Amino acid sequence: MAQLMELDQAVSELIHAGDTVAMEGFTHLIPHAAAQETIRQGIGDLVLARLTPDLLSDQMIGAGCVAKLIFSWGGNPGVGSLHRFRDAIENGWPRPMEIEEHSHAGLTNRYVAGASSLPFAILRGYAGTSLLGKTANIKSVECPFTGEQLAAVPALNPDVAVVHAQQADSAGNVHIWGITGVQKEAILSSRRSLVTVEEIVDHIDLRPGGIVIPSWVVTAFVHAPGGAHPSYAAGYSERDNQYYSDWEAISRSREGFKQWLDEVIYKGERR
Amino acid sequence: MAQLMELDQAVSELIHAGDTVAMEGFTHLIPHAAAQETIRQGIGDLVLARLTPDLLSDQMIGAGCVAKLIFSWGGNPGVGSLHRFRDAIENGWPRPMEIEEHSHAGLTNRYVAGASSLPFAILRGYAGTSLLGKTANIKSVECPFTGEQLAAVPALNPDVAVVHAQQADSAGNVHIWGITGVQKEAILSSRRSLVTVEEIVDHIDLRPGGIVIPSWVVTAFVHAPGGAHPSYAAGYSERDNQYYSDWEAISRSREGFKQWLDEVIYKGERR
Amino acid sequence: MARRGDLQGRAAMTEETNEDQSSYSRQEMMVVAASRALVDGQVCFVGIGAPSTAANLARRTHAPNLVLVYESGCIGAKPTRLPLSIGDGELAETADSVVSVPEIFNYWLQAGRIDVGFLGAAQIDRFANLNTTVIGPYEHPKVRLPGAGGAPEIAASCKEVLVMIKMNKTTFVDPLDFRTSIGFGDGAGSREALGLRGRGPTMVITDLGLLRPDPVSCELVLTDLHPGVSLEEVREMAGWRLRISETLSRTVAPTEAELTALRALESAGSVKK
Amino acid sequence: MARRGDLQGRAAMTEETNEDQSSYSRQEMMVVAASRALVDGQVCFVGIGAPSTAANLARRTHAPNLVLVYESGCIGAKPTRLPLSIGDGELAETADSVVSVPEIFNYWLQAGRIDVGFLGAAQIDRFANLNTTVIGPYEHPKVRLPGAGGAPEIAASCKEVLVMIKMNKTTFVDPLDFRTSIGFGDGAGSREALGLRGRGPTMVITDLGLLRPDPVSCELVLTDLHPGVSLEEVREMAGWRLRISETLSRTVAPTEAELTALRALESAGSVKK
Repeated sequence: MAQLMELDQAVSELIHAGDTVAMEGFTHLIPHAAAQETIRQGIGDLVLARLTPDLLSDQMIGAGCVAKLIFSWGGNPGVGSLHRFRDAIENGWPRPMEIEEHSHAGLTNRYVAGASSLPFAILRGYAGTSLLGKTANIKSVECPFTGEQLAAVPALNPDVAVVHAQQADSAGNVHIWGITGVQKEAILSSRRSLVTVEEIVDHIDLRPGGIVIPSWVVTAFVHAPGGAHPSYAAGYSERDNQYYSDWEAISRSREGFKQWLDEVIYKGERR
Repeated sequence: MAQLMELDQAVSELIHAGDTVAMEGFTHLIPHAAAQETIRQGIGDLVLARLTPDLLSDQMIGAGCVAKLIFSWGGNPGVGSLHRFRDAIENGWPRPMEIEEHSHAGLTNRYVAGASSLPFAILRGYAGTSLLGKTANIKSVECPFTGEQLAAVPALNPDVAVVHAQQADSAGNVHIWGITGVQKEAILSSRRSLVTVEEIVDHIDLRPGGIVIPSWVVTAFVHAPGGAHPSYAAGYSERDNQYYSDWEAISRSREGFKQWLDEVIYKGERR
Repeated sequence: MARRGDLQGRAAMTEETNEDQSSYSRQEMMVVAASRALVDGQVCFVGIGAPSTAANLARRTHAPNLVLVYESGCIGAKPTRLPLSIGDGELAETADSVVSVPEIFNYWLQAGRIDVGFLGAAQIDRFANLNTTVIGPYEHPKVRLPGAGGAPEIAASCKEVLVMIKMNKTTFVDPLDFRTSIGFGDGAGSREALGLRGRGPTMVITDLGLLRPDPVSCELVLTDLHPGVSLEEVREMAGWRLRISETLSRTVAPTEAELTALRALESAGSVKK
Repeated sequence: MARRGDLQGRAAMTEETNEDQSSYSRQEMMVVAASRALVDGQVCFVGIGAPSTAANLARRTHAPNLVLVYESGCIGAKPTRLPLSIGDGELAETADSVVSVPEIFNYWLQAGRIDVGFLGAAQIDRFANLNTTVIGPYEHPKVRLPGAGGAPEIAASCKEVLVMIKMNKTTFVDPLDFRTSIGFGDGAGSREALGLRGRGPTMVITDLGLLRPDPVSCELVLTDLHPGVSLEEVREMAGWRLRISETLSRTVAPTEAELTALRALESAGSVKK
């Protein structure tokens, strides 16, 4: 059964240096508060898995938490480059960062295999691309019925999944609606899971399009209203587009980023 | 885009002798009206795919429509045997019937592969069972990463899927809620699809737990209130438990069944 | 002299519990015994019939936090009456989550998230392998049974499996006519060789007594006799020379509370079980 | 004498349409041309930026029944303003169905249900292969770009692909620094050899003109010049000796209605594109 915790306790109990951490939220419900708490606690050497490394990943990478990034698209959506991500890959700053690169379909299916306790998943993917030679985690497999060659990716089974959701009930059953992305698979593929929520409710009143993740596959849940900011939580908040725009200037230089890190993460209030 | 049709027209246009027909509905929303219309029109030599052959299949088998049955569990739920199914397998009456037998997990994954346009699916299944030798459609495949052996089943891509749903809007977008079973996969794996619905509504008001299947993957939709009877349609009807009980006596003898067929299907009103 | 010890123990025990036996049926004893095998908080994969009754009885007695999962996709169902089919509307209405059939098999059962799976069968052998497919040869069966349903993967992937089966000469057979789902295969090491993740059947619950696998050989051993059942009766029913535990116990008869809860559940239930 | 014919045609056409060119930008011409390439009723897989603008413009002009599918899982989205990200709340709110990311890729994209996929890129080569991954060597890139996202499978599985890319010396290169998604590979027969189901790119829409694959060799051929663009300008921009169609056409300038709809869409849209 899921345990109700404070954010700092949940992060320190569930996320350990060296862990493989899936932080998911596909353009919606991005678990920024938990990621920033991870930076604040200086938890390093992480293997960060995320389909769409965006500001969350840029902040963790710039802060030096990430030893390896498993991803499929890294950018500032609607704005442009991800400067800390680029600086790490182009210049090894603030530390060398290994990458394992996929397509969305490929990385998604790594989670699906993980959630299904299968060692691998098959897909029609990667054919004719240069991605094929860049990781040992894309192979091929032959259909035993037709002889066709398909792409194969291994299961991803992170140590811990971190997601943000709209609601949990007091037992820790989690309620997500709107764009649900790959969060269910992230939780089900991981050994532990940390869910921050906008609101803790007495009783889940299932919304149209809503899914419930039962308490007994969740390790810890945390009341963290606004925990997806600057992304949004449908029904609770709007995307803070200005923050995404502003991030361009903040993150462009190492100095600007370090100042943000110092002011916002280490000394200040999360924004 | 889906076309609105009458039931007799939809069955005659979409289901042809010799077709592979998936009729799905997992204990809920079983497409009885469409199946009985198929009997009425005498469409034969069908390969019938259905996870849970129950009364629907018993009626079609007894009427001689089924040349081959692809299935995983054949019984009268809560009552007992399926006599027409047994008579066909045990005695070849009214015609010899080939069977291809799976577990639920295996047959479900045949649909999943079909819906995904993959030639096969993998699962942890069938290990140590006698099912393995009984069909060429269960093989094994080796994980290219771990060397583990997994079961493999080929995609199922029926000629036509037949399902019952609660609602469609006037454009033919289909709305299903409650136990949704494997209906989405049945539709998406099939070349054509026929959906009977309880009600045609102006606008789909998505229910909690509801899914919408877009009109552009549906071939024909039919207004057939009560079309799941004797099974039920959550929000519209209750399961007719008496019918299931009564079927035991009706179906036990060939004579009893033939009388039912004559009275109810060929001469009478559908019940 | 294991056998003698067993016989002596049995005689003594029979006298102690004889007085209760007219107040409940052997079927009820079986369901109550199955219900007791469930531990509060466990996640239980339930079929229809006696297993569903047992699980729902447990939820109403000692295991209120039992999580019931049905293969129709209902996770955390809390039915107020016994469902007639695994797709009963009430299961969906009372569930924490209703998922698709592919999801329930791939993400929940196969993934090893289920603590206890319940299986019934038409035949069982000495290694607790089960047959629900055919009596007689597969191609020309004497009796065609429903088939596998969810059983092969329940047997493979649940952390443990409980089997419920009435014990008689047609059910306890060796060899099986067909192996629909695996218990311990050909004995020790079979499950491991097949790469199965779950531990397999930990108890076979019958109307006459309980059997458990030998920790070394994995062969079923009679460990408990239900009140009023003689060891001879059980021995006669098994199609092989049944092993008897050196520490054979006598099942505690159903309590008043258990019987009351069970009968309330069944009378609120369905037209037919 | 294909080239001469083209030059003559071009000269004539340039004069005809010159008068309009101050009233719209080349970016607008590109978006309008892309929008025109969509046929009413098609199912279109849309990313963010210019492709999303083009698809939404088409929905507001000649293709009201265009079905927009976003990789965030939104099927049949009908946004009233331009989404800022593929996960914009409005996409989910206006969609016919919102499905999980695994489902959108496995059941919808991979299954070949999408008529038209839109792709952008940092680099394109003569066979319409695309790079969105790195400039420079992969291990030590000069510029690290976002990477693949949905592109490899959009390129593989959509029935056809439309590419939108501004044409200049850094974008039209051969060879690519990295092949993120496939167009026609190494030319005729490449897609078939890889077992790809979709037809591949049927048009490359730029700010200067339109290119289409040669039906035999699959090499890109300039088939249309936008108003006011000279053939020399286009030739200079390509990093290879660009093939020019013998029947080179001049794109029709954006109509008043198209420009009005496009500008309304953009002004109702986002802080940033």
